[in-house]
Amino acid sequence: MATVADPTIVEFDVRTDEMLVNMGPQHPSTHGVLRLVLRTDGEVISEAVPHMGYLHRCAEKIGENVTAIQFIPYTDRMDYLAAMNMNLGYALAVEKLCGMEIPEKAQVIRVIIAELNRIASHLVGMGTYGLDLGTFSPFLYAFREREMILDLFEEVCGARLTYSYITIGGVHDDLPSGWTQRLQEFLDYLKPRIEEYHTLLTRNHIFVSRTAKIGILPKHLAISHACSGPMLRGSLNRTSGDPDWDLRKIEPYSGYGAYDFRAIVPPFPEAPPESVIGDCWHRFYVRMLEVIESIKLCEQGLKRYPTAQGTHRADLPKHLPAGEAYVETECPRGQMGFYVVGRPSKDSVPLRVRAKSSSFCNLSLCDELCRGCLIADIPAIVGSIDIVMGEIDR
Amino acid sequence: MGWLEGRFEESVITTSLEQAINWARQSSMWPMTFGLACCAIEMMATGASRFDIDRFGAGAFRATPRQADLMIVAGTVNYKMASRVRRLYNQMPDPKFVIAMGACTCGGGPYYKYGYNVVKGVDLVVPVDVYVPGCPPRPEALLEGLMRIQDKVRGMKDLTKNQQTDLPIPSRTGYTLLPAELGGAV
Amino acid sequence: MTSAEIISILDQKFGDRIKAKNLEAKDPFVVVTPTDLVEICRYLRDDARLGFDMLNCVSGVDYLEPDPKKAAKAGFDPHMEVVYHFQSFRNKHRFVVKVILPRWKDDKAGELPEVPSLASLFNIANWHEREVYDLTGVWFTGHPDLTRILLSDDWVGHPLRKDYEFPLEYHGIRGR
Amino acid sequence: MTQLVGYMLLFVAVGAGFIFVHLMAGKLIRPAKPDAEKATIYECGEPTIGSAWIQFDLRFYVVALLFVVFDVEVAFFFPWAVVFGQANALTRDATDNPGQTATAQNDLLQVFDRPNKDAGATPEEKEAAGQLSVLAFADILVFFGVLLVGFAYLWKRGDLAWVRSTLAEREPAVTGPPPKTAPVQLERELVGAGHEH
Repeated sequence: MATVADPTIVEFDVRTDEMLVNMGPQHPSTHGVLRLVLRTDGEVISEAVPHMGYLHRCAEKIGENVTAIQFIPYTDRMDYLAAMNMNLGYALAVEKLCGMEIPEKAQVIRVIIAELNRIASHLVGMGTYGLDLGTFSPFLYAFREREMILDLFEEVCGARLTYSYITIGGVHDDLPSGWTQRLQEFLDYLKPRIEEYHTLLTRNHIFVSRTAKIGILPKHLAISHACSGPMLRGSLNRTSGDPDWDLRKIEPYSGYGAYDFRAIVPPFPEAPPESVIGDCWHRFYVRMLEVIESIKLCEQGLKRYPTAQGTHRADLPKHLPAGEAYVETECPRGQMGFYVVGRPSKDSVPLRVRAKSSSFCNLSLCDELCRGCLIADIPAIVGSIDIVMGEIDR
Repeated sequence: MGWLEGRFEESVITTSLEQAINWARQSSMWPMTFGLACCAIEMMATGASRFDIDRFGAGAFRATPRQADLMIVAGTVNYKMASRVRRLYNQMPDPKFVIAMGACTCGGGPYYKYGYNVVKGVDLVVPVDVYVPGCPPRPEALLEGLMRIQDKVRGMKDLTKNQQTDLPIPSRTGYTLLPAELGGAV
Repeated sequence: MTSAEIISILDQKFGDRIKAKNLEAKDPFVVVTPTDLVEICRYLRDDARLGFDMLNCVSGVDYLEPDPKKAAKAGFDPHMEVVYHFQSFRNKHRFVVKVILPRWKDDKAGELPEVPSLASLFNIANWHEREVYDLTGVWFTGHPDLTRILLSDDWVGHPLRKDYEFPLEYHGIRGR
Repeated sequence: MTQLVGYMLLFVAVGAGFIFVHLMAGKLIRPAKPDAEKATIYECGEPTIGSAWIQFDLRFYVVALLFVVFDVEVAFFFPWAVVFGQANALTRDATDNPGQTATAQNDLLQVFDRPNKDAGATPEEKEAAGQLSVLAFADILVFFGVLLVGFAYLWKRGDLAWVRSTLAEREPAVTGPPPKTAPVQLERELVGAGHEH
């Protein structure tokens, strides 16, 4: 072994083995069935190799055997925390392939529902992040609000988690009467609650010391790993000229261009002094601010809904045209892309449905981020990446 | 079995002792956090404050199988995960129970026809006590499943009859449990 | 920058090495041969006007009509495609590059078609290519460690090929 | 002496008996179905890779030693604290805390042969108790000081900040500048790592 010039290093040069530890499929803080093989040198991680595939459910093979509209329920089960956004992404891809025109009313309902689901998804993300770092109460607060959102969803489409509500051509049914009024009440109720979460977690001294300056992600590494969503936005820096990287702003779909909201990009004035742009705290804080933006979007959608023309759903083409279409939408975890290839022979079963998952790209950074940190920091880093295994393994 | 098991015939003392033990077991069923997919989110919602699973004494979600007596398989089990599910089941202390939560675990669910990688029902891998259908089942359905497990525990006769607590293997697994004299598992 | 301009820039730079161009498709794309793939992608990434530094998605598509009856009017002859979707962080535009491959390498069933790996240009290509290899069966030469990423390591076959038969059992667990 | 010994024996007997009964009850009633697979090591559902019996880092041993030293030191504080507290209680007049001064009296003063056993502390006894408390305090300061010197030496030498890994120190650039060239396979050569090259 090469002895290094620095004497203090040599002094510690006592043979220590490395241990391979499985942070395996069944682990409370791996957000599902992710397996990390950690090569540990004492308490410090030399390498963290993620293994996936424990929830691979052959979604893409099913996409080639069922008609385009029958595939909608399978998109729910990819990112089951934000099923509406998944439906929206897939529906937009098929509509782009068929060249369909979506009535304005359907687009407004889609924006309201997708943003509401983003709030629910970030709430669960925040709650489980609190669980990873050892505090139980944020989990209960988050699920209290989420249950109200699920009640609203249940009125709209009857399901709590896997909705299949946004389908090709628009939405399945119109909003029930009085629903918009109940949604407005919920949004007014939710706004002061966000302050509770900030005192609970964001400004909590222990949380800050567990997440600040941990898992720092440089911007060039994030781009090279095609990261997206809060993972990428947490590493951008508005002062150094980075664009507002939010697909709802850059490539507005489903009418997002008409809404005014802010893409959340650091630096944040209220960031604690010890935190650095691109660390776990910033990724968490980007999600928390996105909840506030989503509330604004929902309210604008509600104002727009009564005057929106058109029906809630356009009629379906008989079969999928030939050709292919790739659409990416801004899901809570990042840019979720759907690539749909139609068959030249008149058939409503697509030739290929490819779902590009955002957490898949975000997770590929896990090794670089965990290298050199402590074993106790792994839940903080994996929690800040906010992965959903259904989306990664498809 | 323990030294006392199956050693006594039924009498007032032993049955009341048995009921006391069963009552203790039934009202402190500790589930193992084994969330695989969408059903795991509904299991977490059951653990949260609205559908509180703690009312049944099953709120202490243990991370390790060593401290759990109830394994709620919540989510799709695929071939890569099946051996892990079996190993975790083996590592649980007796008496252990399994709830198959969700259509995917009961019988492959929406992935039955084209799921080349999906186990068509977790009872091909571990013996299942209670099946909770639904995709995902509502938290009330999971609580109903938990109550059925508690009924099962209430009816256990450990002390008086040395009762085999492991379940018959479903015929659809393709394996048959040979009777003891033909060399089957005793 | 619109796709037409991008394709014209590529035409100037590479001329006839761009095999085919399709502008009226919903996502305009360019077809290249496997040998020029790495060079063209490096140019796409490093050129200031293009600046495609995010490889968002790599997909393997198997064009085959398995049952003979419908094969006649399937509308395509059996081949394999690897589709690269790029996005530019600086200039906020998108582009698609395709590679057309035979289904099997020089038509020997079981020999996977080969494409040079982009892992040296984009770090995410490492995982995307492992998934395309795992599910669709395309060999990426020069890939740091091309192993299965989603299926278990001892899995046989590549499921997303159209002529893939489902396994009847796996390690003693009934499949059908 | 026998009364004290009697107390001790009774105490030990009740303690051991209490634990023994509980353990035996558990052992008898709970089902015991040992089998090989149940005894395998639990590592999140995976078979273990390599063994856990490896040569641990020496620094774990240093921290353990540090703990033992300071734990024993705290053990010495307890008897000192009792005497120090009672000496202070004696110096104060008996009214403000009658209970404490009573126990202080019969514990501390009981040792000396005083004319009448349960009388209050005489002025010179109060004054002697005051001197005792000052002396005891100085004494514990010396004891604590010696250990603090040892602690300061360790701190300066860097044994407490042992968490830093030699890998992280030697290659801070791992997540630094972008790997322009191919992501070169960092040659995993750890100082002191177990692999015999």
